[in-house]
Amino acid sequence: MSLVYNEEQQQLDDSAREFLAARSPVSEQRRIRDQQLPQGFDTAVWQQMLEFGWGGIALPEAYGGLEFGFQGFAPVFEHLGRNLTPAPLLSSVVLCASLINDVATEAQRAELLPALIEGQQRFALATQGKDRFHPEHLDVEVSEQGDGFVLGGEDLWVPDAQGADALLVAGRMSCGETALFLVPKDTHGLEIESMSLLDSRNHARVSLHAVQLPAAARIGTGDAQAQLERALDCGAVCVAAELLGATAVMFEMTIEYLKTRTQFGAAIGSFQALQHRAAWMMVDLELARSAVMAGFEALNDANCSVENRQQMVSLAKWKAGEAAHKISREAVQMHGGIGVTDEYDLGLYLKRSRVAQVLFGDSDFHCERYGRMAQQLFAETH
Amino acid sequence: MSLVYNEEQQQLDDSAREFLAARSPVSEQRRIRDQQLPQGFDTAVWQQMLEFGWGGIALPEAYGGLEFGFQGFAPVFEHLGRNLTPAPLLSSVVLCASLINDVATEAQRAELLPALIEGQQRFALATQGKDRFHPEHLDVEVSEQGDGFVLGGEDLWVPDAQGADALLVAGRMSCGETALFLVPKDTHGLEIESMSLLDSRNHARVSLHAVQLPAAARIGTGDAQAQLERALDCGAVCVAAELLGATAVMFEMTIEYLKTRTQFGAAIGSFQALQHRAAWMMVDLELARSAVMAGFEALNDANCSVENRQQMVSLAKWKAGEAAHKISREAVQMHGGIGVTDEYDLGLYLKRSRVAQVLFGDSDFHCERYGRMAQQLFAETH
Amino acid sequence: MNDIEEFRHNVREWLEENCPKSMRGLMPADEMVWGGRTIDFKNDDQRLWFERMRDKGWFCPSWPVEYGGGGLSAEQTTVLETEMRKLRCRPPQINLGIWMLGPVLLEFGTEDQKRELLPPMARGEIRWCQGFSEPNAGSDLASLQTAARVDGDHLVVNGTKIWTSYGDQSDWMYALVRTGPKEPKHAGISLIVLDMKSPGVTPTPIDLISGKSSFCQVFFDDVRVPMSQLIGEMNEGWALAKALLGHERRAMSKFSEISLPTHFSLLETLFDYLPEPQEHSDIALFQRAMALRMDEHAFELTQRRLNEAARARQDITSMASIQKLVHSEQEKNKFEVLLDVMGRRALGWEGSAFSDEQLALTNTWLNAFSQAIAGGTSEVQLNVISKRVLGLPEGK
Amino acid sequence: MNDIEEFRHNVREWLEENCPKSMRGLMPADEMVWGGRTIDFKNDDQRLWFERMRDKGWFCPSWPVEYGGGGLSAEQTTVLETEMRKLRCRPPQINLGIWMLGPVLLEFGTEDQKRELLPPMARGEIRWCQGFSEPNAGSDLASLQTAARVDGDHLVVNGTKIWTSYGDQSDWMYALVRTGPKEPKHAGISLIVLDMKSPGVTPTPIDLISGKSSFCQVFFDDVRVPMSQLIGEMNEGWALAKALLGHERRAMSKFSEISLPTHFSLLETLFDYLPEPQEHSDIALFQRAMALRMDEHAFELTQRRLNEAARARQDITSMASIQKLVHSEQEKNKFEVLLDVMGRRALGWEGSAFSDEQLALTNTWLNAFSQAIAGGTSEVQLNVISKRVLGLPEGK
Repeated sequence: MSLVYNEEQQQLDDSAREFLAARSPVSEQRRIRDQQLPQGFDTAVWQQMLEFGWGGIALPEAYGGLEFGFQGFAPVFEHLGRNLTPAPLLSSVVLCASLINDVATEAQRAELLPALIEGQQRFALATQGKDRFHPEHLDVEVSEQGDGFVLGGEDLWVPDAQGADALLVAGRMSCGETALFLVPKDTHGLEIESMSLLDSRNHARVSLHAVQLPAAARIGTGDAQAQLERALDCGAVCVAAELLGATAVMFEMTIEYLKTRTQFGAAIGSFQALQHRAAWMMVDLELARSAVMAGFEALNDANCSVENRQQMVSLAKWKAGEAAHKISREAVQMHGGIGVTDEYDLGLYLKRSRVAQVLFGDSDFHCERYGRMAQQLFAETH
Repeated sequence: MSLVYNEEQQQLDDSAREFLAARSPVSEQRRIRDQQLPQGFDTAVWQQMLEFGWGGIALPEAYGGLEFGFQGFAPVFEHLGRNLTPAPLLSSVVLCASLINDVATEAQRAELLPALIEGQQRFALATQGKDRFHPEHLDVEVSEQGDGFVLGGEDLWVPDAQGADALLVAGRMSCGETALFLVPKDTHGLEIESMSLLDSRNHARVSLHAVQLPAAARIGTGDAQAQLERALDCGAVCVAAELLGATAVMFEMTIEYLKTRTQFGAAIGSFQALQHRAAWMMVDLELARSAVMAGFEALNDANCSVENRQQMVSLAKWKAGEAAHKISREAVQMHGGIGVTDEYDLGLYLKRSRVAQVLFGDSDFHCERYGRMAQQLFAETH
Repeated sequence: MNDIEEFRHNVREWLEENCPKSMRGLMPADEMVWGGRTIDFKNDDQRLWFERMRDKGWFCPSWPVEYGGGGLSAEQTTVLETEMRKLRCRPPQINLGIWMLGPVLLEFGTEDQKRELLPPMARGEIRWCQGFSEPNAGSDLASLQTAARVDGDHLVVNGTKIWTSYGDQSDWMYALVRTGPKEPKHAGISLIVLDMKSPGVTPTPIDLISGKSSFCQVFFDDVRVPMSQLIGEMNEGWALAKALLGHERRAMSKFSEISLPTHFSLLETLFDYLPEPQEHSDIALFQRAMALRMDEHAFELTQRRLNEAARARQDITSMASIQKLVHSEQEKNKFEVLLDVMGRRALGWEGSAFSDEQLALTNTWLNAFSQAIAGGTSEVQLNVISKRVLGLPEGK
Repeated sequence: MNDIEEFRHNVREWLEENCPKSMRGLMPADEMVWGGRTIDFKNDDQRLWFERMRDKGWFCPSWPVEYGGGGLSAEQTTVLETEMRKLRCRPPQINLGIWMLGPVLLEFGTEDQKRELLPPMARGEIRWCQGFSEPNAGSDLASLQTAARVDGDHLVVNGTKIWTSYGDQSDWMYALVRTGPKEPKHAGISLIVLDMKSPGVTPTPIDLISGKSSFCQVFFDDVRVPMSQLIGEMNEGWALAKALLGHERRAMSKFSEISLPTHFSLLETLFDYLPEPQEHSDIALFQRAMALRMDEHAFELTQRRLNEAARARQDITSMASIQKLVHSEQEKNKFEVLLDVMGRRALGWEGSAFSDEQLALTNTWLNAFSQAIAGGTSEVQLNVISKRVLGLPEGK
């Protein structure tokens, strides 16, 4: 494994670049926003992604996957970020399908994975309702009732829940273990309410009012907390890659603007104060790229310890978030008035970046977790 | 009270500027350093300060003071900072004399204060040995023995201890109260060892090995913790003013250098990237000046609550420290090679500033304390 | 009691009698009364206060009576303003014409222009907007390109203006247009006034990243403006523009004095969301927010110090750029850290999943970006500080 | 086995036999061997390794044999370097002459110069220093003023050079001097070499804010240099200087590869002083330090990524400026936060009140300031990035 693309990644990079630029440029996202499509993405574009096989990038060939390894998502999510393309790839594939692959019984895998990979089914993952991200907090309580289960939980924040065929719900069993349940969309007691966030995507508040489920609704057996945290780490790194792509575009737009916009008879990019700030933006972007690549590397490496994985994932999400934060701020400022108009694309990148910075843990969360892991790893070797 | 100088402050400002520039410019500090004078200051200059009455600025006329109020120290310490002049004004007057005035019995005040104001006696304050500043931590334990006391404590850090006539020691009584003791320099069991710090001033490690003192050695009665903390706040604000003065010089040296140093055929001050950074330096300096003035105002105001005083003192020390940190770093960088040579004065300012940033609590300490006080004051009013 | 003290006494008495209680104190944005052809009064108190002040001529107390002003001396005007401030009287109307264009007309207008334009302005019958900025002339205002060519006794205007506040609700505009050659660029600019109802004028509201705004882009398509509406000499409008912008700064500070800011206290939000931080990440965030609050506090003290210095007759003019710079950059910092403090609650755009206050705070964050751009970008302030205040040399 | 593989085999065997075990692995600064008229060997292994490599001609393996080199092909040289790296062999000597001046002499020197200067250089008999920077020519090297006027068959040099490493311990200097008119300034510069024992040469060590240093200022007072010691053409030394500085960058990276850095691990110091932060201030400090560590870690990964990209034959030349910039700025940040972490223990200058490690760390903090200045200031790197990498236009 390496920090530069292998052949498969390079192919995915080429096809994602070409396809998304043609079929899903930013103007399309603006249309989706203005039309207020409830599912928040273009189903035809999503269908095409599935036909490319993106649903199976990291899943076994036995279920129809490509088995490229997790790092295959790096170029895909970077280009989703570059084009701001909304798609349930993260929710249904990276989170739900991976989790099912890690946790489910063989029979469940055989039943569910092909449908997720090919897109006949689309799932969304529900775990948390708190204002702050903590992978170990679950806001769904599970009690056993006869053969089945009763699930209760309020105000969960679930991306792409609207229109999903089922929710994959992580709940806390009375014994303290984490268990996963598949809750079909029409289940009695399941309430899904759209939320309007800065990024105009499909976010929903989900509540489970004493939802009764049969025994078969449980995915796998035993405590699934470790697998859940791993899935959330996968989500964090994919969002980091998305942030990297979005930030790269903000950076490129700004450099281009600095070269073309004139003031006081000169291109504003000839003003040294802006030049130096632009150079620092490039530094942040390059460092973020390295951190994101290393995050994928860690998730792809079967021998990577949990501590090491969490450290590298936190570094990726933290650095991508910091770069997005600094570069978006500079980009808007350097654009001047045009940068704060809705008509210009920069605002769309700014708003999505802000949401993405918070998803799967913000910079403060990841800085703390990186430090905790660094301290543990240090103690082991000293 | 106000944030601009009143008439007395203006007079002190004028005389301090003139006197120190003439008798104690930076070249003198370099001489003191290179000659390694153990007391770390010029006794003739100190004598002159006493003749100006600086020893009595904040003390009652009854003991020979000027009774100008505490804010009189603002211009004096700013100019001490501008010239990097070392003097025991802080240790002997601001800390020890003020504390004696606040805590001592009438007889003790009458005996000690005139000598401190006129300089026949010079004291130094010993309270702490920890690596980090905490006003509530005392590292001297006191036990009562017959009529007298036994004091023990190791590795206290005491400015200006070398050559002081006596140490004013704050210790913890067995009942938990804080008490002050005057320990003459020749006392058995008192050990004073010079320390060589970045600023080449008089710093010493003081240890008290079962020092036996008569009852009369105790200054005042009752718990002196509140007065001690107030005295340390006075020290913090005076050091903040010193930092302000030192930082102002670093800033002025840099602006001057930017105007005169040419490179690539132009004054380097014409490069916009440096211009903008210079403008930000000025912002920090102006904000620091306001914060320092407000710190003096709070200490001078008899009606100021303890919470409010601590908040304002912390703001002063924090902001002066932050400005010193940022501006010293920029000053050295903008000077290029000459800035890192010992021959140039900038390094002396950098090193003293670093020490002053730590004295009486560093930025992290004061940021936390400011927040604690802000929260208390907020709770009282909401 | 001398004359001025008697005047003060009379003014106070009059204000106490005539300024309705509800017209005192800070004014929320939606309670501002804008003068104009059609005035929207929300209640009788607004109308009463407007009409009483208008009838005294006190919308513009220092203007000569013959132009509809109050005819007060400078000293009397100060007394009136002071007494209004003491009673916290709201301005009876907001009118850019009176604050900005009026003083320039008084100084540079012809007698005919003054007689025609000032009295209705002074009665609050015309709502004015400003046409200065252009899409390609931001910080470098003088590079404006909207052209006015002479056609008989008219000027024919083509081009576009941007960032015109309430361009779609105003009656008249004062505008800078290019009537002369591009180089030297300051020399070819003229100041005109025009009726927004003139054929060919199209104001279009601008949506910002924060949503709807009061800003408009105004397009001019062969708009015919009588030559009599040229203010000052042809091609010499730049000097008038500078005078006008001098008034803008004063008007802005008046504006901020009276209007209730969409204010979010850093400390209040912080203590609300993180009253007792436990996690190390939250503690670090709390301290980071506190450091920003300390800087904000130091800036508030700086404003107090400068006011005291001004009262002590010290020269503080050099500090204006610092104040604009620090304020707008600190606002950006404040909202960014508050977003961090609020966590997911700061991500809302609209709807009931968020409180009104949460939505407003997030919206104000987006608006804070504009603050460091509008009215002179932070970069322009930094240029001014480094060159005019610090005396650093011009680049070659 | 083809020829090059056989060569590799032989080299490895020779190295394993001849490179003493103690001459492998990273090298503390005080164990470096500097070639020169008087060589200071600390032990027999140093001497053995020096003499064995010298006798193979492998101080400069790719130079022709007639000038004292090893006469290896480019491919063989790479093999030798690779095998030395694999065995972690230390360089047998450090010599600026071989790394920097030598290649330029080979390309631009006359046959006489090569025969005279290269063989003793290749035997490590001369210690060379560099005379480029001047007190008034920092980042703008070409504005140098040290003058050399022609006097018969000599050049007479007057002026001063600064930041000359080990100027007081070197045998010869290569230097840039002004032999032509000041404007156009690049056109009047020549490259010369001179014996530091020449009358009129006075090297003076420079004290830095961190204390004693290896830097010298070197004064020239009517120093007579034979015309035969002019390298290249008169007044055309700037092209040679640029070639030489190209080698400097390569030499610097070699240097950092082999030398044991005065390294302080951020994490190690942090965990040492704040193993379990309790106070909120300490927790905030801990997190602040951690954020710097994360940035440092991201930079380490960037270096790894660039190495991998280079191996994959991607062009990474544009990243050199970024590496210098980020490294030196991060070093400053690191030491500043470590001072905060150490509290009062970071304030020591000398003496027993502080541990050696504490004193060294504080000293390294002071030295870190120099890093962002020496070898191209951070500002120069930012200029290079913005213009050459990002393609932003030159200012007017």
